[in-house]
Amino acid sequence: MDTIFWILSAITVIGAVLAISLRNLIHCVLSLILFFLGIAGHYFLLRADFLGAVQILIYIGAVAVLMLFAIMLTRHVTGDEGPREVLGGKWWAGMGTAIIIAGLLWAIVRKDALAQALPTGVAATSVAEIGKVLVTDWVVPFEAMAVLLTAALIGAVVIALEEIIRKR
Amino acid sequence: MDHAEYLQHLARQQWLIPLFPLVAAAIQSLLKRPARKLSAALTIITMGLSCILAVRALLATISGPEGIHHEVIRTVFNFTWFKFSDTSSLDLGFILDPLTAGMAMMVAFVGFWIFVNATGYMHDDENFTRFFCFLSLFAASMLGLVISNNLLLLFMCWELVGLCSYLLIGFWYFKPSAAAAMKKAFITTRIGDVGFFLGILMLYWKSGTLLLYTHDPLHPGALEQVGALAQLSGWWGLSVASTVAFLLFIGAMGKSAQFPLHVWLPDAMEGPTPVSALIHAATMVAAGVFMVGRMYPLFTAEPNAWVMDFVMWIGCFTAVFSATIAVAQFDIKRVLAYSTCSQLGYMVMALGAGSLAAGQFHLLTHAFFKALLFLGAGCVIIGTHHEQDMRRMGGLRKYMPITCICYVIGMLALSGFPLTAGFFSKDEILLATFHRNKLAWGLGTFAAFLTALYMTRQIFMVFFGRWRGGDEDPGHGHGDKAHEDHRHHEPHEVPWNMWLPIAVLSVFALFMGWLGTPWYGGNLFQQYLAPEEVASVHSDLVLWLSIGVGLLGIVLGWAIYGRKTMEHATDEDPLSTAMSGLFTFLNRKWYIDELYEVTVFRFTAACAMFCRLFDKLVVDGVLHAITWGAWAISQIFRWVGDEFFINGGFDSGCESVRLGGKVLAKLQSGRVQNYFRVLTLGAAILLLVYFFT
Amino acid sequence: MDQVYKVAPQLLKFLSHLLGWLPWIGKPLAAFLGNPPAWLVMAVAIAIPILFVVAVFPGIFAYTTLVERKALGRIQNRIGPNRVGRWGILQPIADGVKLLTKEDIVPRRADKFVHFLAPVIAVIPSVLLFSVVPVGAGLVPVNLNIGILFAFAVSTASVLALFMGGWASRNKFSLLGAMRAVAQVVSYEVPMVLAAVAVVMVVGSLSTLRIAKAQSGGFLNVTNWFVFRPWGFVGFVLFSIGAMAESARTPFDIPEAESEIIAGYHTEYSGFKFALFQMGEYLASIAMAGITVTMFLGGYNGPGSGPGILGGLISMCWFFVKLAFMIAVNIWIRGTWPRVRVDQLMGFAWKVLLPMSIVNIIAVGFWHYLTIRPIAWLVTTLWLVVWFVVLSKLAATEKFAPRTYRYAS
Amino acid sequence: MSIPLGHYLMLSAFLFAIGLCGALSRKNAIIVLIGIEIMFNAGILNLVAFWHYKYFTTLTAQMFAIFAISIAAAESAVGLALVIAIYRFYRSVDVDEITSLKG
Repeated sequence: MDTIFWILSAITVIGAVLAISLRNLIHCVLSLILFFLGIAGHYFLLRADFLGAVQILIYIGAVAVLMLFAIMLTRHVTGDEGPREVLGGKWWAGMGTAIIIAGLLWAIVRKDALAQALPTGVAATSVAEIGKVLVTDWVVPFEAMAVLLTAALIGAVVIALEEIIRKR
Repeated sequence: MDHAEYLQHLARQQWLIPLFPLVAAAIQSLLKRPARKLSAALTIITMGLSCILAVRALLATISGPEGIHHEVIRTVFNFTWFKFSDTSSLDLGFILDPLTAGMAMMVAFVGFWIFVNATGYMHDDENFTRFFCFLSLFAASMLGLVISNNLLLLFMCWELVGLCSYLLIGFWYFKPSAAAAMKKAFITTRIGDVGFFLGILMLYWKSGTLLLYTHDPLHPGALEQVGALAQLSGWWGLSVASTVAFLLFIGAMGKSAQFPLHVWLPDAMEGPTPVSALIHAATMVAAGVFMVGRMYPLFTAEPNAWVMDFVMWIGCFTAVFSATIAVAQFDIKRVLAYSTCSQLGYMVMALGAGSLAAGQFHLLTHAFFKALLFLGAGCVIIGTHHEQDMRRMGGLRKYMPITCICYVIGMLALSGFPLTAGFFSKDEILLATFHRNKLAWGLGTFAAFLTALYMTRQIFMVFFGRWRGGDEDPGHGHGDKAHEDHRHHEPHEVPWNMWLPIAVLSVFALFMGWLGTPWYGGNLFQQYLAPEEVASVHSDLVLWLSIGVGLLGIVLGWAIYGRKTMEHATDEDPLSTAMSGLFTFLNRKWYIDELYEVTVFRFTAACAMFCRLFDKLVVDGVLHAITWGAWAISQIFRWVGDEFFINGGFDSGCESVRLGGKVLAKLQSGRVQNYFRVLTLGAAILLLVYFFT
Repeated sequence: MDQVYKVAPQLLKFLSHLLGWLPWIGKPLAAFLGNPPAWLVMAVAIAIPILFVVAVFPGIFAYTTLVERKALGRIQNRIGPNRVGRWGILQPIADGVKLLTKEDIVPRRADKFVHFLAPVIAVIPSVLLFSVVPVGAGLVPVNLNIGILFAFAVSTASVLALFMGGWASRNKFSLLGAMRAVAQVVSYEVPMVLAAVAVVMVVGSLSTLRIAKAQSGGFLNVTNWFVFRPWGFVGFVLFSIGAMAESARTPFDIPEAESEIIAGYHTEYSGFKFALFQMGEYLASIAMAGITVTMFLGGYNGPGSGPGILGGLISMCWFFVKLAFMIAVNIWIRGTWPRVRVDQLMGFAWKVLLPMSIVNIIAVGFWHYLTIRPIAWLVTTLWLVVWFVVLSKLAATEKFAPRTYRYAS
Repeated sequence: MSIPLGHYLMLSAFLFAIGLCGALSRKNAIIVLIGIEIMFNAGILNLVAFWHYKYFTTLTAQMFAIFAISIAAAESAVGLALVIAIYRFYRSVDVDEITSLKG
């Protein structure tokens, strides 16, 4: 199990690093997919099966595909006229801040006694339970989420359609 | 379920009464313009449902299984809206007591018939759906106001009522006069609302709650603490209770159009006539009087405070003042508008004289016959193709018989003709005032005389004599220019959905007063609403005098206007020929608007002028003096030498400021990522702080 | 898995009996296998389903191509392949050899890495799909409690392969095909998932095994199949259409429409990469057929199926018979239907299938709460029929009428 | 499993930093969005890890994760629509060139 953790972590970190550093946008998104897969693997490892499946379904099936579409709609189709820089002109700013943040988080995590905790038990959550909780205890956030998603959907369509409407 | 539980159940369901129109308004706001029938049906049906609920509540407060109640049945249902902390929370509540039940029934019932009439009146309007949406919202907010057991909830609905009146008065917002009227109504009532809000704040500050009744000795409601509040001393030499009452009354003055703040009400005639009916009878102006009635314990808490006298005199003055104006108006709706002002003055006077029952009773009866009169006026306006000038009417008796009969009934009720609704309620008021203050009573009686006079004048001008609609324009008429081509058409009777409401209302205008007669074992209405009040001692003088002046007014009106009716639209008013100066004075509404123009407006302008002068003379003078001094000193310095320091210093100072501005402007780079970077740095600093502490 | 754990030692024992006859190595091997260590049992238990999936389904794929070619030939009044072996029975092997030995051409300006990766990725989700298809009573490679969700999650990943292939080829037809494929798959995914939701609502579980089990019983193990319920029938139709579109088969094969964009996203593929793409597509189509069978056609249930060795074998037979039936129907539709036009395709998914699937979910609600069966039947059927009529009226943009001849008659 | 909770926390901290770096330093708006998605995922991973190690008896953390994923999906949909709209207007998705709000 430990090995699996290290492999998955390597996949996620490599995927993430590639996703933000590659020149070609499509390659970036493909690495992002690798990253998403690693995260999904982590969820399976942590016994959150449902979340893992949801991660794949939503992130790979929807978000990544959406990004590919966005790239297709905003770049020349072949996509190779990507940014000339590997990391943008102000890479040092981003890098520096990120390193500071990572270092600080790392230090805080190290210092905290909680970090040494090992799993005290294993919980296998069934989907049925999640479903039940979703429509009883969490029904209001659930409905709110439904409204939010609908609003986001309509909003996205309207934003993207704007020009066509103006032309009419 | 025993009766107490049933009442509790009803109180818990009070919110359903405003809910129906509110839902209707919500649905209508989504409807498309052509959905006229659906919209009207929604409004009317939901109002009918509310009316049924209101009647159910009313019946439960009147009698239980043991027969008629002999004390006030007051049931409340309170709940926590949200908590500020563990100890303090904001509670809202609904109330069911005779005041609420009677008022809700009146609002729902009268509103229902007004809505029916509006389907006819607005038949040709293209914004029919919007109109009914506003109407529903108006009714909902008024019903919400009536049932609320919390001053804040009441205030919210109060403001909603104001908003709806704003929207509806300006419904034809493309007319400049309507746009001006809507603003005027909103701003004038807002002046009163300042007082109201101060009153609410003070009440919350002193009593710690905004709930009116709780029936809980541990957490008494605001009105259950009046005894304690009357002991605390407030402002202007009053107790807290009276101070709050005074502040609240200022709000009521704005809403119920009492004397200094009455100016919006006549201008509100710019709205469609059903709106006028709604504002004048059931909702807007009634809200003020109702609120005073609701908070009445505060007013009576300190028996010898001047607040009650203030209330009475304001009411009394408004009653006489508006009645005199009404005598000299030519616009059919404007006469009614001033008459409303005057009748509201009556109600306020009754409240000030210490009789809650009389004031509220007049509020109820007045609602019926004033709605009747306004809807009748609407019928006349429709029947004469949008003519509002009474000089261009006449002889409508022959063309519009049903409207004429109903209108005459409404006029008799308003004039206090014996045995009609207005007679009994007005009599109660005069009786109560008689025992309080003889002068106020005298003025009230005079106002009653004037009421009879101007109503008779109106009847004779509108319904009798010759049809003058074909005549040329009398000059300053208020006719709608858009309907110029309808001018020469004959008037006609209105369709059934317009005359049916006034017919129904006229039945009530005739017989409703019998609830309040003192003749069979005491005043039923007073026993229902305020049994603890001591009934005013009956006085033959008051009774006969009020009958007398009413009849006198009618006879005089007949003598002046009926014996020889107007022949032409250009004819002068007989009163005008007799007393032209006075008549013009009254016709111009005592020059109140002009007075405001020369006082309030001038005062504001003068203040501004003064400020400008102050700025110019004092501030600038001081500055100039300083400058001259500085110049002199600098001359000295210059002559002393050291030009280098001063010049150089100033230059570099300016330069550094400019540079600083430039640098700071760079922060606003318009680049998202820069902001993001700063944000991240901030987060990093926070983390650092967390790490080292 | 549990069953496999039971089977694995027996299999090993059987092997030990077999191998016991070998000279000088036989005895110790037999002893070792007769009393195997735990890791061996586990390894065998894990290997069995993998071997099964890897061996059986590609075999089915190979012969599906043959059957398809033959059947299409017959539909088009040809004979079809008949040269390699009797009735062309060795044709798939010949095809495989040919494709393996062909030159692998990569366009010069193509993105080589992605170009290589795409066909590999195309196969993986298709094979993974089989891991949740129960092929017999209690026989499922992996009994996940989120089986159906897993299947959908995995099948979405196949979009990526199409996209990568189309994009990496640096060819406008490829890219057009890829864009079409992505749009189509994403759109048809939605009604398909919603059609599956109806079944999940009734069964109360996402596990494919539980879903199959819920359809057993009734007359001859047949009458409880979900396809024999009003909502199940509608769901079956919706799901089949969605599955067909998802695996880009005619009439939904516009991503690779020959007459418009050559071969779509795999225009620039040749040799074994092309074979992998084909394989991925066919495997996905077969796996989707398997899931359709599991969800609506009773899965492995049929007369005689049940627990135990014999019942299990019969149930396996039933499953594969049904799978063959679905494949045959697919081929039949492919041979007889014209291609959907590209503008009609999306409209059909969003304006007909999506509302219909939501209506179907509501129908399941009726079915659940109306406990008196005849009434439930009546209400759900009426509800679905009314909506079907309404939606088809709304969706019809053109009126169909007998053709009128202007000059000929 | 002998991996302590801290490993997961550190992993998610690193991922967060990587996403941050991408969002801060790249010019392309889509890569900025990618960075934000990475940060989102790091956060959710944290939630799930805490759930597994500490609060596995309740479903609250999973609910949070589900809602967070949904919100992230909505966010990316709107964000990408904005990117497309911006591209139509500026003919560029370079965040350094979109400076109409410069003060």
